[in-house]
Amino acid sequence: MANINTAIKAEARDLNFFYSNGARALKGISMPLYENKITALIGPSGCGKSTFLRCFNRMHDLYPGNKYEGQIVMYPDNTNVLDAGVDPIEVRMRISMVFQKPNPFPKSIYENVAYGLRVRGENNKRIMDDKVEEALKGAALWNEVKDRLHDLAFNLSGGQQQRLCIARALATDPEIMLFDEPTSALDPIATANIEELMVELRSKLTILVVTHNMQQAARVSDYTAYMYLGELIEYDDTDRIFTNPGRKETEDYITGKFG
Amino acid sequence: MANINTAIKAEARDLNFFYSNGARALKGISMPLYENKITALIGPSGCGKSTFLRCFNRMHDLYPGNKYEGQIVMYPDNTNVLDAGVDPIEVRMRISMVFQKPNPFPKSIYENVAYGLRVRGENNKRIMDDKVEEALKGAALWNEVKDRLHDLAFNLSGGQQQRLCIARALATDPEIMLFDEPTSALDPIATANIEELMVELRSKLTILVVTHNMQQAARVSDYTAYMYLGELIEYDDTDRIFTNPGRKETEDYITGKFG
Amino acid sequence: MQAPMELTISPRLAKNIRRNVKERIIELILMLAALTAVATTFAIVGVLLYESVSFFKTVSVVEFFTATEWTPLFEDAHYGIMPLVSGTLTTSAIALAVAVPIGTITAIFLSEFASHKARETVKPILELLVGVPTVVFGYFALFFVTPLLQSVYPELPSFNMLSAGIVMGVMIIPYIASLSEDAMRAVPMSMREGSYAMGATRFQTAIKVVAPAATSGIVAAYILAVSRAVGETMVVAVAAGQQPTLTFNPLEGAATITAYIVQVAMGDLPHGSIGYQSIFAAGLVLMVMTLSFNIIGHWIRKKYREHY
Amino acid sequence: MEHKASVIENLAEVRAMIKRHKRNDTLFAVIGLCALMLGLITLMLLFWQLIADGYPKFTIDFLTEFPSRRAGQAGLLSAWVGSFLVMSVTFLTAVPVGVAAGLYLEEYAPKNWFTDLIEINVSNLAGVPSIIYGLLALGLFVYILDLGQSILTAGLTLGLLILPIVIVSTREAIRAIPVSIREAAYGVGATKWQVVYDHVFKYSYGGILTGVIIGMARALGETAPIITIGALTFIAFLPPSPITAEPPFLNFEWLSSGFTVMPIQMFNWLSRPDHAFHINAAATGALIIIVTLLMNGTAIWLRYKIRKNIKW
Amino acid sequence: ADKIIKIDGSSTVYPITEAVAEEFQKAKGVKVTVGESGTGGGFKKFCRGETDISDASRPISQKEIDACKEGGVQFIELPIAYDALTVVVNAKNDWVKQLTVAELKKVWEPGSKIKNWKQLNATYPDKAMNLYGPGTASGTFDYFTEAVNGKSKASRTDYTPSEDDNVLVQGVSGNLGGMAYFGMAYYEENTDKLKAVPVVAKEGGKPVLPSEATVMDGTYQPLSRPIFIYVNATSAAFKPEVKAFVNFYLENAPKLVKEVKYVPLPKEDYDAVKTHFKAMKPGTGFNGTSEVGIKITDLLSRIK
Ligand SMILES: Nc1ncnc2c1ncn2[C@@H]1O[C@H](COP(=O)(O)OP(=O)(O)OP(=O)(O)O)[C@@H](O)[C@H]1O
Ligand SMILES: Nc1ncnc2c1ncn2[C@@H]1O[C@H](COP(=O)(O)OP(=O)(O)OP(=O)(O)O)[C@@H](O)[C@H]1O
Ligand SMILES: [Mg+2]
Ligand SMILES: [Mg+2]
Ligand SMILES: O=P([O-])([O-])[O-]
Repeated sequence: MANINTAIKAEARDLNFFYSNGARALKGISMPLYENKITALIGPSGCGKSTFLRCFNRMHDLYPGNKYEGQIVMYPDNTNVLDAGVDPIEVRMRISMVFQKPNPFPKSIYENVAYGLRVRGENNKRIMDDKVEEALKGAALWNEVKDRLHDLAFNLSGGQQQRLCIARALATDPEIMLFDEPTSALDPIATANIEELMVELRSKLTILVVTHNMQQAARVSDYTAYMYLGELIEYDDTDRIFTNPGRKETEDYITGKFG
Repeated sequence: MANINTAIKAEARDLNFFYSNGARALKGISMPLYENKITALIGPSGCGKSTFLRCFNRMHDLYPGNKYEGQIVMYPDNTNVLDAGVDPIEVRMRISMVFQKPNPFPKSIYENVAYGLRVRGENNKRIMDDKVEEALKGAALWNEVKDRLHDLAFNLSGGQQQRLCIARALATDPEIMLFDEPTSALDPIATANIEELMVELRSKLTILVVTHNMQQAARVSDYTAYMYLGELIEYDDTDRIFTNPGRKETEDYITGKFG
Repeated sequence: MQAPMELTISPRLAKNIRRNVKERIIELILMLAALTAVATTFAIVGVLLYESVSFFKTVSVVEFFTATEWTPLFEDAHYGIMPLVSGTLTTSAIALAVAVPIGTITAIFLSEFASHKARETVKPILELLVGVPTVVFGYFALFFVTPLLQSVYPELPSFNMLSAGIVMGVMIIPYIASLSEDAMRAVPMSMREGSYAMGATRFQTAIKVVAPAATSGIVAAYILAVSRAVGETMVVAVAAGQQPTLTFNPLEGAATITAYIVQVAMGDLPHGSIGYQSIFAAGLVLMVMTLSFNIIGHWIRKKYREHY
Repeated sequence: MEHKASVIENLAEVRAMIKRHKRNDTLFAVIGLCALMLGLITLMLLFWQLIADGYPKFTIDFLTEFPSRRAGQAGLLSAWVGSFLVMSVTFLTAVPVGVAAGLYLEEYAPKNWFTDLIEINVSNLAGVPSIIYGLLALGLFVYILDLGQSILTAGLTLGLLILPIVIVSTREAIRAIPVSIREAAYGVGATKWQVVYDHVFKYSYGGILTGVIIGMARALGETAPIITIGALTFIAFLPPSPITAEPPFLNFEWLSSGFTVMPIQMFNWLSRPDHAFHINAAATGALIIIVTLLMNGTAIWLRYKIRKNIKW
Repeated sequence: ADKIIKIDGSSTVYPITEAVAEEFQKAKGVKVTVGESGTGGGFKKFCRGETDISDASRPISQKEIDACKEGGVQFIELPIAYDALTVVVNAKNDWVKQLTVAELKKVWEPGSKIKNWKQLNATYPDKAMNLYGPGTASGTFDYFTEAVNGKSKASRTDYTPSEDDNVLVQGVSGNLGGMAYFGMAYYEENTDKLKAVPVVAKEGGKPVLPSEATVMDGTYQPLSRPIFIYVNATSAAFKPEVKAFVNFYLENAPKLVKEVKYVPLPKEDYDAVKTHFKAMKPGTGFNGTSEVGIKITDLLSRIK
């Protein structure tokens, strides 16, 4: 599945991260994200998967005292996302995120999807309608909700809510999408839907997904990174990782001997 | 490991349980607990393990509207624990429980262990001291805390707190002890300690333990029950369950194909 | 590749700057609002100190704290605050003697014994007691409670600290009950389950586990109640009598600091007179008293917050 | 078999002991009920007394008549209008400032000594006796700022008085909003203020409103600070109307007008020699309690509705 | 802006002024506010020019005259009724039949140590004496101390003072040994709980109960007193509504004063006061001191 010709969309370079309590949660991680590919992050609980993911859209900036070291460079413009001079809001407009538990706003379905556009100052109703429809279609939710766009989002099922959150993230045409265990709160059928969706989305953008479910990583991703205790132990084609891992630790984890 | 000669200490008979919202969380479960054995309950999240366990000491009585159907009979006195005429307090004095997250009282270590005795009206300092020491020794905590018995229990580490909770449960000489995922909040070393302890305790009493960690079930238990969606799918010797399960569902779960 | 990127990014940067300026301004406005609280405190302390300084130019601090008579408005003026302090402390002590046990028992009852539904209905009703204008309580004390007490103990004068204190106590029961109940409810269910699983009864669980676990919240409630009692005005002004007397005998009448202030304020005291200044000096003492209670309460809450 | 016998013997002992312990349960339940009833009964008694005394005045006329020297004709018109106008000023000052302060403290304030100072301040202000606010108003508003004994002075005073209540309830309402919602909003590129206004504020205003209503109910019954600013007056007219027929249609003269409010009018009537006035006072007291009850009831209902509608 | 007549001052006079204000508002539609800060408090505002009229239950004092001069306020002094300060005891008190002024002085003078009825008179029972009286900002207090103790504001301090006369009523009615003094109106409303004490002006004189008759005929001494309103002369001259109000006041005083249970002046005195007001003669007939037992016409004629 891997393809050496693919362009790199973003790249972590010797990334360290420290929580405000001084804990070093990431230890010198360097890793590429290939354009229009899905990269999966796996590893035991507490290894730093979420921490790493949240560096990409500077989520850690929301809590005082957190510290980044190193770079995350985005291409083609060579912007170091972590640079203090780069506005995190700008970063988040380019890199959007889907969370573990669906977290729609207590607003209507329409308003949830439109929110990212409103934040960007878009007010034209026509454009907005189009974009909302497009995003909901992209998130494979349009058919289910097109007749009740002004219903409260809370009235959707868990899987629908998660797709709504994906539509919300999609509406603003991000370059990269981050998923943090996007299916862990969902039932198997909803999970399958979301996985399928991610694979479809790949054609439009670059995806980084954290999962604790190895089967899921194997099913959806092109590349897989295995992390342990804040370190990147191994990064490779998903096929290689799951069939022929280079490191003993990875193998132990994947075969369930450990964790 | 199984032994047909062992006496039955307690037995669920066609047990149904309904939460106050009407949800039927247990569906006709019948299962024995052998005396001086460890029985493990496994199954995917939400299958009703905790619900079943908490029937044994009538914990559900604390919340209005819950309903039991069927029996849990204790031997040798043939008391049906669930009988409306049986005082839940009496049941809890015979069947004690250790919770998922250690929940010591905001009191001293000594007072935590002494609590059950005080509740029973015991006030003799000499007897109390002896019992507390004995229980702490039984929970393998004595050496670590004997010099600071009057320290606040909150100052102990998570694993120590959990052992304190075991000591607390132990101090009153229960006939059965229930453990609800007793190690899920603990690190691996503390987990190993607790597991060892359970095995030791087996000689004194009967144990029912819920765990989501199959390795743990395999390591500590004599019998294992696999539950799914409120039903008891399979009950057997632990060895048999893990090597040669009778049902396809059990096998899928144990080999990680599902869940 | 580089050049066109520049073009797209610079307008974005301009937008960033505009956005950031707007964000700053908003933050500043919000901060100013938060500073109003500080400003209010400073204004209170400032006004009280300003007038008190003039007061203490006439009256020595030593006299203020040691003299045993308080008659600033009479020709034979004495300026000893102690009679007002004794009245304040006595009425507050009576109020607490009523409110602390009853409030705490009510809280335990509501949190551990009453059904969810009963609690949700009763608590708001109880909280209504807080909304009753305190004047009403004042006249209730004078016209209802005092005669009631007099029928038991005929020697009791019409104005006495006992009846004012009792009514004030009833008035602050809801504070103690409601806040202590909140504190007890915040005790995690796992703690209760731990106790019940040991075979404890409700009463044992409530007294031995829940109440001790909620101690900090309960004590904080007491402290709030103390500062309410100390600062309560209309009840004591109406029912305790307004004669400054250095006594701790609840069967006598006496004036409190608050009663003195409102009594004087009811007439229009000329700005700048010693009488006018005296209410600010008395107010300063009151402020210092309640402030110290509040700080103790704050400290207790902080020290014991989230132990579980 | 021996084992069985010992278990059963032991059980009998345990049962006897449980019975003893349960007696304490019952005893405490009874004591607790009595304690609870004490508060409730006092409230009922008070309320019943006021109603029984004041019921002859439960008429429309009582609300549409001005105070009078004749108890039978005296009404509450100027008092309730005064209360309403004072409350309006209180609302318009305390709510924006309090909510803004709450938003700042919860969403913006860095954790340092300075915000600690503000925090301690707010919690202290909540415990400052109302009469001290009266002194503040007397010294600052009446004399230094020369606002006189006006609706503005009274409104500002009560506004400051309930400010801590508004701040605290704002913060509590805000805290109920999960981090995940904030992160979701930041995640699509919202600025801080957009997150705060579009989400934090909008989802918490029900809770804020609850606190505001409770604060206003308290301010409505406050007597001491109003007396302290010296507003014990016979007022048998209404302040100038805030709305006028000619442009600019708004008139702010009412702010500097003299006024009376319900608790003051009640106090005034109570101090009359003629007992007929005490009926008026009782009716006023009952009315204040009823209004307070309605306000608190609204607050409780709101809280209930919010809890029911929004489950995070 | 709306015309508002601002009145403040004596709580004794308050009921009369309030009654006039009410009728006047009904008749003329002019707004009137009436405060009750006590005579002294009222004069403070009056002399700062904040009020148009000040109610007073005693004549203006020298200090207040000076303050008014400083504030550039000229005033017209108008007696409008009589009040009888009433000394009251509990209705169940069966031992006090009368009190001489000397006895009252013994009780109320500064430093008085009388705390028990027996100390006052050996024939009285051994009963604690609880004292209640008006607050120090009130004219009633000033007048009583002047009339009884010989010096305005000179009083013992260990009694329960209240600006709210009802509180005083409650105090005496709840204490068998209670004693208080206040305006007659409050006594009249509470005759079931209180007993008025006949006062003997001079040793050997006759005890006199306060009543309309004894006030009018001048026998209730020294506790009957004229009560006043003081009108800001500038307001009276330049604010027609103030002038109209005062005229209305004097016109309706006989009826309204009686209605609120005070003693009206004789008709000829009202005529004299009206004439006096028409002449707009500022000044006081008292020279800044209180006088006991003066005739209205004499008083008015003193003002030059
Ligand atoms: N806010 C925080 N402050 C300090 N340490 C934190 C914080 N959040 C997480 N950590 C620590 O950082 C490490 C990495 O946490 P992280 O949440 O990234 O793990 P994860 O791999 O996502 O685990 P999981 O699968 O459980 O989500 C852990 O040791 C965790 O305890
Ligand atoms: N208080 C409750 N009211 C209603 N339903 C409940 C309640 N508690 C649990 N349930 C439901 O009952 C079922 C069984 O829950 P239970 O907690 O026993 O599962 P479990 O096997 O212990 O899962 P886990 O491994 O996650 O602890 C679940 O579907 C759950 O949603
Ligand atoms: Mg994670
Ligand atoms: Mg469970
Ligand atoms: O209010 P006074 O009449 O006593 O001054």
